[in-house]
Amino acid sequence: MSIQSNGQAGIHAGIHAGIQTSDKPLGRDDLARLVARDITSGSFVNLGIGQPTLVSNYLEPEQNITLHTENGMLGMGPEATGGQIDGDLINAGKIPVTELPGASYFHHADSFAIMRGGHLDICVLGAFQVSATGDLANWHTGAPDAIPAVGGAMDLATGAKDVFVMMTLLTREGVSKLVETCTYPLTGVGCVTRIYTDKAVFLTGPDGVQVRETFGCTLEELQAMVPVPLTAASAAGT
Amino acid sequence: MSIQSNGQAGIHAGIHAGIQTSDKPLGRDDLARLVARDITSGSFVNLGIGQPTLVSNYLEPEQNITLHTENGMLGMGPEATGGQIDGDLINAGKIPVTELPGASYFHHADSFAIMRGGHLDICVLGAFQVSATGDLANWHTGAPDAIPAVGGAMDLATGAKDVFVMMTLLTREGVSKLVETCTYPLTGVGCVTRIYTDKAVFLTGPDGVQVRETFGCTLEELQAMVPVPLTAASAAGT
Amino acid sequence: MLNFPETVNEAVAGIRDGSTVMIGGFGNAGQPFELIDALMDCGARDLTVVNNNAGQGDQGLAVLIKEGRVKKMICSFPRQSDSWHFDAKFRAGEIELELVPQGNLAERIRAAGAGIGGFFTPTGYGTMLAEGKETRILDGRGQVFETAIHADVALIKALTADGKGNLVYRKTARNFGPIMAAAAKHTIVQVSRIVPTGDLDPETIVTPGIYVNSIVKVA
Amino acid sequence: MLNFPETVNEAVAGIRDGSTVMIGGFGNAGQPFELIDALMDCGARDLTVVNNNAGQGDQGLAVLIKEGRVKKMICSFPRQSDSWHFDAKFRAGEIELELVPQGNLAERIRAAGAGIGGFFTPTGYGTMLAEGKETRILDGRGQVFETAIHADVALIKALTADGKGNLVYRKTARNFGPIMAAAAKHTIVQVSRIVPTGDLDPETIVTPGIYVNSIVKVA
Repeated sequence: MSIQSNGQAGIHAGIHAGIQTSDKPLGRDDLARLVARDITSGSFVNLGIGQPTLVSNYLEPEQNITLHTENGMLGMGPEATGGQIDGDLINAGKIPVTELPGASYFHHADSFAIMRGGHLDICVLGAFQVSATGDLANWHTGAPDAIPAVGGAMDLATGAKDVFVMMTLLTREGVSKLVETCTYPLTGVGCVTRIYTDKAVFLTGPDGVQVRETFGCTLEELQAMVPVPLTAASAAGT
Repeated sequence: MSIQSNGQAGIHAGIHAGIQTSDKPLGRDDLARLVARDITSGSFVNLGIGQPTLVSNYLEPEQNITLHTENGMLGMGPEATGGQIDGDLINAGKIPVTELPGASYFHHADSFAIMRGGHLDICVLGAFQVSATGDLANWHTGAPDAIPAVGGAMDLATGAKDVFVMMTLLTREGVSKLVETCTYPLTGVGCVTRIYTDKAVFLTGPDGVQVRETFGCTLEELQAMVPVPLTAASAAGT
Repeated sequence: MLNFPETVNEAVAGIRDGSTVMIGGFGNAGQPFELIDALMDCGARDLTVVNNNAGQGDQGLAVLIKEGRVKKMICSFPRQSDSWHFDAKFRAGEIELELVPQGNLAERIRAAGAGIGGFFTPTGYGTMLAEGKETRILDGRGQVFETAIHADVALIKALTADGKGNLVYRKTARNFGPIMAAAAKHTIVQVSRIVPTGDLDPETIVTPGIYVNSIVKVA
Repeated sequence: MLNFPETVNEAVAGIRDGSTVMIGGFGNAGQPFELIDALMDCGARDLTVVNNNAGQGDQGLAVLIKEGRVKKMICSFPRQSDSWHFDAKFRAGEIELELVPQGNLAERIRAAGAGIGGFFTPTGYGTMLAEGKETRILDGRGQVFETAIHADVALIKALTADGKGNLVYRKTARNFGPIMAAAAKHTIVQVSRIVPTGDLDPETIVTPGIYVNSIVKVA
């Protein structure tokens, strides 16, 4: 399979003429827009706290996506503003949100049954590290003096049909967060199916790590940053 | 403890001057009235199919008893008649019933969680046999050609705080249904706390089988019918 | 994806031979008679059926059993005064029976929907229905290990659905509907009414649309 | 028996030293602040507290922790930007922490109310939170054994109660309330409104009165 940039400016053109679909790394919002566009219409989705929450800004009404929040709601709308703010209506990040038509409320065991029972099509999570086999580490730095807090991360990682990770590919120190084996404590084993980063979109699965597209680098340049073997994904694999 | 009849006619006088509180065996309705009166006010109660259902006819409104039916309701009212009949509102015996103010509906897992989680104060069940240690057999004759059917009997027997049995003391053949060890397949182990029969009320527990009162027989006459050692209960034991 | 077939026959058309089918209802309340009739018409066989009972009289599930479509029943109360079709098949050795205490049946169905592989419960401990099953003492009581019951398809009845597939039920007809909807890969619901999305109060929805695949209105 | 104390202090008066207390709420939604303050006033200590978090800021549960009333927290997310009182006690070794994935926390609470001694779940499998726990393969997946969490007392907040103790909640303030009400021996509820029995629609009641012991109206 030939790997080459098509030299096209801007983000993803929707046609996999070449694997490099942007001539520069994606910003957080461009990445959120890309994730949003990749979500199949009609899906039930949970967006993790932090960067994944940005995805909701780019979901189109025509996609008919239903958002779940772990604290007991399906049909969550955008963040509440002004007079919409209601202390009894918050998301997992404890931020006031709104309710869309067709919403429903339920208690915590029922809410987690949705997550744990495999009913969510997609969850989007942040990560400290993802391994080549899809292991996820996103809840604990492992530092001996750190106070651990796990929340619903393990339930989402284990329960959703597809787990998408959104993260910068490299730490501030320039170390790849896509690793052979996670050194941070795991959140879930073999659960991640896609990794959206500023530099590339990776697919994880039985065929190893495949690169769907790159942003501002070639596959060869990407391979130089990442300590796991990469192959280019076929268009069908997206 | 002296065991004697007080020779009083009619049913239970409310004072345990003597253990024989009726000069004849109790009919089904008198027995149901007795069970009803023994249910502590404010209790949540499940009445089994058949004879136990009669108890509902004798509960007084002042007792503030809430009836549960396994098919998803608390606050069940009397059997429906005429225009009240609604095919969507039935009891465990599939008989149309009514709804009292303060009723609630829930699905089957939530309904059985009420039973299995130990939240019912009392259930009243029929029985083929009860053992001296409170084992209950009421679901299966054990006949090799019988088609078994268990329904909610095991959940009630195992889950309710108190399990009251209502039955005739003797089979049609004159054999005691209160036995040393059940020969029929068990519904639950050590679960029965009281046995209401036409001839006596028995309390089962760590002190063996105690007789609270007899109907139309002395304790000695009762003992002659029953193959387990009986003692008279103190009034405090009722 | 949620769809709204025009007919019950269209709704059940995808049910294949060998499927495990959960059917809601307790007595007649909540029984999806029209969907069961459509299942009969569609011809699927070698079915494993999960229901509280094993058919009554000469309608619904009883007909499926009579016609030899059901190879196994998982239920709590097969024997009834009018369960003659099941009784005959059972005595003839032509149908398999897994008899489950009703609360274990409900909890095992709920477990499948909630991502619980198995659980320990006191119900059945020390009885012949626990024979051969793992037991242990928990919270000071003998408990029996029971596993989740998954299904390919659930056929249930609700009162009202909205455009998102949210459901509300009516009185004791709710019974197994909500837990079967969650336990099956594909849930087909017959309803009396379909209302515009937003017409159901979000506080009162019993089955969120995430558990529902097909909704068909039955007159 | 259900009662309706006049004040939150009267409602919590029976809570003893060493009790396990479940406290509802996720963030501020559904937190029974007035009941927590009353628990502070009543002086009970050596408490094991079950809550999603471990106190925030300088109010509610955080004050209980600061004052040394809590010997152990069972929670999923203790560390927050404003969890300074818990953080200080934890670093000083003055409070015990049982960290539980949030779904396991909810399911373990639900198990206690539903008469389930323990269950297997995939959540946490292969992670440090499953270390030392029994595991087995069920439904083709590695699963971890988790046990029920029972409590002596639950303190929760609902929107409306009726005279039978039936409860409805409001939006995402429902969260842990219903499952904690069922898991505790004694459930104390603060509500905004008490309405006559019969005023709540039986189809919409979330917590039936069987799970409720004390209801106190909070302005």
